[in-house]
Amino acid sequence: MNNLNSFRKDIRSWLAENCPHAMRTPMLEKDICRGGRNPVFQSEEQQIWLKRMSEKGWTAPTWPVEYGGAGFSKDQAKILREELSLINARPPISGMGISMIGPAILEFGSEKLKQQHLPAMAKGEVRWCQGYSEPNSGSDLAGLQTKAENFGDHLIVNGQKVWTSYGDDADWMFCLVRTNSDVGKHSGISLVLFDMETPGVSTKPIKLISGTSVFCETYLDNVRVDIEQVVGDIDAGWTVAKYLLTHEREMLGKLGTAPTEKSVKEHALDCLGVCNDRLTDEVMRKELIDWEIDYLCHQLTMERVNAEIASNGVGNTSAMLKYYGTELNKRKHELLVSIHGSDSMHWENNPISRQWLRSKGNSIEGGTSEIQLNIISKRILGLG
Amino acid sequence: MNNLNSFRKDIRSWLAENCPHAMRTPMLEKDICRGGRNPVFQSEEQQIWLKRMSEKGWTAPTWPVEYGGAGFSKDQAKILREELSLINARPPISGMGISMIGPAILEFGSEKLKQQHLPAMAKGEVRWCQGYSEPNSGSDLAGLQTKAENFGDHLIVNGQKVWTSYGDDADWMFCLVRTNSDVGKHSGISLVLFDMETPGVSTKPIKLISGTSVFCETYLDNVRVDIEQVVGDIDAGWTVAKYLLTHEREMLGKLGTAPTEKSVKEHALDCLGVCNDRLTDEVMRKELIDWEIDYLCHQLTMERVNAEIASNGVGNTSAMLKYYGTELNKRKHELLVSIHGSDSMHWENNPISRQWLRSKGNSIEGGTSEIQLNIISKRILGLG
Amino acid sequence: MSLVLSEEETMIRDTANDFLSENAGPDMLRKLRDQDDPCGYSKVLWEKMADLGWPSLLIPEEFGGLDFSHTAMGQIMQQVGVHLATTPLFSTGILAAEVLKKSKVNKNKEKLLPLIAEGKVKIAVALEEGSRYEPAVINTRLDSSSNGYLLNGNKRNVLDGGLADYLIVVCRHTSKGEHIQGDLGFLILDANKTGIEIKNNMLIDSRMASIVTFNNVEILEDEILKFEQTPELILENLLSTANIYLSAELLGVSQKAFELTIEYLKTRTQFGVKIGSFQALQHRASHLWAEIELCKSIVLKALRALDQNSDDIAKLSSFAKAKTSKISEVATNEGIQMHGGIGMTDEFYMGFYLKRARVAQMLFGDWKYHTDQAATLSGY
Amino acid sequence: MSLVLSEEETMIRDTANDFLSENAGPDMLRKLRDQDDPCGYSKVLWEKMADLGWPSLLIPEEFGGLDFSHTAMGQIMQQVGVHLATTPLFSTGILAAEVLKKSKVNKNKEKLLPLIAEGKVKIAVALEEGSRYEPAVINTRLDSSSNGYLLNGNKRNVLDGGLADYLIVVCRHTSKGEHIQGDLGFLILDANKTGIEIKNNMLIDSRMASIVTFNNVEILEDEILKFEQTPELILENLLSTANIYLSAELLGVSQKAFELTIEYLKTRTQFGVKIGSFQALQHRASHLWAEIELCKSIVLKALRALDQNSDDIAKLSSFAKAKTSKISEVATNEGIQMHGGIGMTDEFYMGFYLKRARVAQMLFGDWKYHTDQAATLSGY
Repeated sequence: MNNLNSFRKDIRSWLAENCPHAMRTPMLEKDICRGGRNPVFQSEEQQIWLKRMSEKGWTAPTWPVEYGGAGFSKDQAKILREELSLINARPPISGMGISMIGPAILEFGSEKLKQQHLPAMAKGEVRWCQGYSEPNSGSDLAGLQTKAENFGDHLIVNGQKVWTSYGDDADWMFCLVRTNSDVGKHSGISLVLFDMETPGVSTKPIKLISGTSVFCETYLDNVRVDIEQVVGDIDAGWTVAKYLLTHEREMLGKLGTAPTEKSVKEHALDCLGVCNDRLTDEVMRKELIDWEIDYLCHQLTMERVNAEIASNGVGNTSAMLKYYGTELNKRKHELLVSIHGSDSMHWENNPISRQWLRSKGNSIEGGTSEIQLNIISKRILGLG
Repeated sequence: MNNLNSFRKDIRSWLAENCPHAMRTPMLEKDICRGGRNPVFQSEEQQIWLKRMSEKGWTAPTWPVEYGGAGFSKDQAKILREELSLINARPPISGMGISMIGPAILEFGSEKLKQQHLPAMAKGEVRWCQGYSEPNSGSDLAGLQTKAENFGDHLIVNGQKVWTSYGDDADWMFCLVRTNSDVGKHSGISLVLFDMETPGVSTKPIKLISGTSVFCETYLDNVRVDIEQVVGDIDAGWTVAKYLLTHEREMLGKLGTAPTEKSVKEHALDCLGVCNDRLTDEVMRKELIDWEIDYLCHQLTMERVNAEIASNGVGNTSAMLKYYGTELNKRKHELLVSIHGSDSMHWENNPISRQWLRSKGNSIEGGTSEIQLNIISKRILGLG
Repeated sequence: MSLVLSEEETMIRDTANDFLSENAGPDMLRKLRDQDDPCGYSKVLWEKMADLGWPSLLIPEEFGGLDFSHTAMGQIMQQVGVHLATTPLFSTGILAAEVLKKSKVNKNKEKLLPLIAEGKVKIAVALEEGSRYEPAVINTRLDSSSNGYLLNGNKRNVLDGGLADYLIVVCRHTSKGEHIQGDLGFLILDANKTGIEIKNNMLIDSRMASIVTFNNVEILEDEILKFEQTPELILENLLSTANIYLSAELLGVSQKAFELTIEYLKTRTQFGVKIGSFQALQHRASHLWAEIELCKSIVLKALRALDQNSDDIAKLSSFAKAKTSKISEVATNEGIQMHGGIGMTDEFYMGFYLKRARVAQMLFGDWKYHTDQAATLSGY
Repeated sequence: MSLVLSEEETMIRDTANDFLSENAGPDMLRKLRDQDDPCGYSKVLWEKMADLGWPSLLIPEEFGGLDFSHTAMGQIMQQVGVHLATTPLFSTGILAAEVLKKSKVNKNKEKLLPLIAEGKVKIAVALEEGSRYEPAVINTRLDSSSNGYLLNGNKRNVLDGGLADYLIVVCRHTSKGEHIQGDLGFLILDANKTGIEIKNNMLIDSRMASIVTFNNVEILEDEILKFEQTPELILENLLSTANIYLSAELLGVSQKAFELTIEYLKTRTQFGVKIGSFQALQHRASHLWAEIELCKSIVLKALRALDQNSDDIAKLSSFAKAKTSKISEVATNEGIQMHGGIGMTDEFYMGFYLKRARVAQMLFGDWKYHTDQAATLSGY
């Protein structure tokens, strides 16, 4: 315990010295640092912050030092998180590398893959994207048809992926492909990694109802993938995929739960009439408090579940947290739109309506709400 | 049109003279006249009212005169209904005879059955009950197992029915039985009629959560049924059953929509605080108006659907009206309980809580809400 | 009146459906939005509508109109919702027509009503002043001046304000002359008058609404509308009318969003079966279908009430708007969710219905506002 | 404190579950209800509970108690809900104990706390005066008289009033003497005192609540409870405490209703398959499961807040009561619906859970009341 206290002290003082003040201010979507081969830094501080943190291995604190991490224990990593949060430090690097495929490579990948990919990831030098969904396999992910023919030392991949986040800006893709069509649909899938500059890879942005195009369609036309870029065993990619999906669910369950610049309540008090310390729009007030109650209950449930996992190692709740969290986030944005009234109906320069439109996808991406409810029914309730 | 006007005038003056004043007052459950072999009249007026109405054939106005009806056209029957409603006249007789099996016999029964049963029904001299559900076939009604062996001139029936309303007070039962087990489950069912005093018929009341016992289990042990008491063709009872189910759904959809002694609003204004003409309990106010809106919309939908059926002869909405109407009625009783607060938690002499408990069955009896939603999905939306 | 459409009303509905199927729809709306200089409405469509006589439906015969019922016009608004037609029909052919119809005969009325009927003029109604809907808050002032009156104030959320030739402005007059009853006033103004500034905003559903500023606008006697009834009553009726028509539009939006969704449930395959075979989706669809049936009834009832000038127009209007607003949220949200990823794309149609549903709801008060109104008007 | 039960708390929960599985449950409750002279609680069970030391859990050691945490007692209340145990534990071991604990030492406190700990006395709290929950409305009056005080007034909905040996009465005193701070007063009275009339009502869940009338009851100095804090604060804390424990009970009710329903879904066959294979039911069950998980979290948080005497007890209490009340409605209503006909029978268990859920909700304010409270306490 004493060790951890001095550990915390060290971290605190290092952060005090090394975290630029500009990196301690609230962050908008555009301020997210995504790194990559051709990184775009919004400011010099952003670049410095990434450099300093990755040199310490603190961008991936629990990873072994030899793979670019800091080799922290869970308790140590928690202290780092707490201290970062204490000074409102921005994440030095975000994206699907450190948060998704990195941990999967660490768990399932060969030594060669670890050495090749992890340190660069931790430094934010490579930007990753995910090749999962296909036009005809969304909820039925395991029904994917992108085909990889095995030529011994390499695979040739053909097919189409969809909903590739930032596919047009990514350097590498981790991609589910079918390496065997003669077995059950879950048994012939492999997870492969390839450079987006490989010949035959092309992307096309998808315009969303919110007007943005963060997703792409990705076409794979005779893409050559070295056999060593298969994560885990060939044909055994579904295990890795499930690991990643659970991970993704956990992240999405937290959507909209991070403290934002302005709370729903502040929006409401600013926009709606107040009389005797009470909102005058009584119907709205009822809707708002219903949401607040569910929001707090969901926050506490995340806290409880994390505490239970930490103490008992049991955790079967990512589907529930994803389902409930994303539905709550949609409700939140409906409320914000309604609070802002006709102002929220403007199209231009209007984050309120854009975020509202974007939130509709929360209960679709990373497994629909319906899929989460199926998972709860079958795995937890034992129905079906 | 002029004919109808004078028709209306005649009815009005007859009613003015012949409907006892005590029969124009609001009615509680206990005041319902159910007739039967051993009728229990709450008052002399009740008996007189039944006698006068049935002598005119007005207890079953659209039935032919030879079967105890008045031979009215639809328009004429509507006028009678309107005039009765105008003076708040109570129904002279209620029950499953006139409302359920009567119309089915008229549609599907033999001449002999019509003569035997309809006039007595119209006079309220026989009280009927329904033998549909069985312990193992509720929602899956066509899965019924009560067996009727065919001996040419008679059937021998064995099995058990459940949820027989007023089974212990009824004189006759209309009952679905399996006459053929070798065909698809819908194809081997017959609808038979028998006297509840037939040897082998016994009933046992079921105590409900509301404390009442209006339903029975009915045991059928080698019950002999004359072959002439089969309604429609043998093995073709499912057609009759569906006809009756549609009919029942329509009735149940109207549950809680009839004007009652005291409206939800009156209950609310009497029990809750009011300030500046506005309920002070704002959350309750929101719940109440949500219900009022849906209630009016449902009322108008019944009106619209009836008008459409009258004008175009199309009607496919009984499942929807049953579903929505019963769910609304449950909401209404939840509201009433909440309005009356702790008073509604008393068990003795408390119609509020008893009716609330009883209402829970509305979305189960006559086909569950889930079955109605299945029907809508398949028959109307074409899903499945 | 019966809650069944008459033959004439049915014919109007079917004609509108046929016509708009060919001449409107989300694809055309997308094109309209993406053109170099988006103007928030389809000129071609508006001209064709005028040829069909739609802007003349509510105009009395003496002014060149067809003098049809609100129920008939309501059928068209419902189809406008189904096909996302984007024209000034609502602002001009319904709202402006209603106000002018009820005004006493004057020069402007005599000039404008026939022009509306021919589709040759576009008129916007300038009412709201805040971002939350509060129709009672009118601070736009009409003051007496040496040679007439001066108008000052700001209006927001003026639908079609940017394309309008004329504006109907609701204001408060500070000196009650013989010409204006009560406290409220209605003006009819040429949109190009000196002192009127109109700032356009594109809405999320690709229509236009404006912020209109009046800066010492000189108002002439002729421009003040006078009525047999009090202006308060005229305003109340205008709001009820607006909300009933918006309810019809929202019903149309819900119906089409639902229809698209059911089609998709019958087409899309996952796990080797059509997704419409999943019972959880079936039950949600069936429930939604029931809700839309309920919307149909309240909308028709409210339209009939308008035609009969019945006492409970305001109440029915709030009931209808609250119900159709809520259900249009459910129908479009479920539409996106059941379509999955494709529902989130601009290429598909559902987003357009989602957006129109929210704009139509927000105009003249959303379901939260009207739920409260409904409660008040019901005596709760 | 972490939102995970400690080993000790887990043990208490499991012990309570084991014990009540054998000694309570709907079958025993039905028997209790149907006996010739129903008294609204199980004497045998109450004695056994006392042997286990449950009524002593919240009593300080100096008065013979175990001085356990609220979180620990909350585990027991949750199991009380699971097994529908019917005893005066809530009124006596929780509410009365809390009030007496906080009172300054006097004869009654010294006598009664040890008796509570031993389970040898039953005490009811007389607070509410109307059928709607309005804790601020206290009209029961304590007036000064020649040789002390006189109490007059009516209390309703006094849980366990009919079986209580003592009553804690919340009143307003008309003359502020040195003994009573502020406007409110708390009295501890022998239930058999002259002038106290107690009328019993059986509740729908087969417990008893009473109407208690005070008619010129002579009150002695000793019977007036005095506190370090203001009586207003004592009352607020009492209400929060009551609602947090009721939330725990409601959580237990929901959990058991849900468990019974899931069991039934796995057992009942219709259309040749288990009804638990129908996706529409699966999704409703999964959603409900998620809601119950949320209830667990807020209940535990609120209990921990009580133990820490944290600032937001009142807010968390209203959040917890609003949420658990609502979900217990859903859980028991779905329980009936998914069981179909059998759910409607007195022979089966679900009705008992339905009834207990409503009574526990109605005590100290239903979800409508607490939703409003939650909004107020959250600054809305």
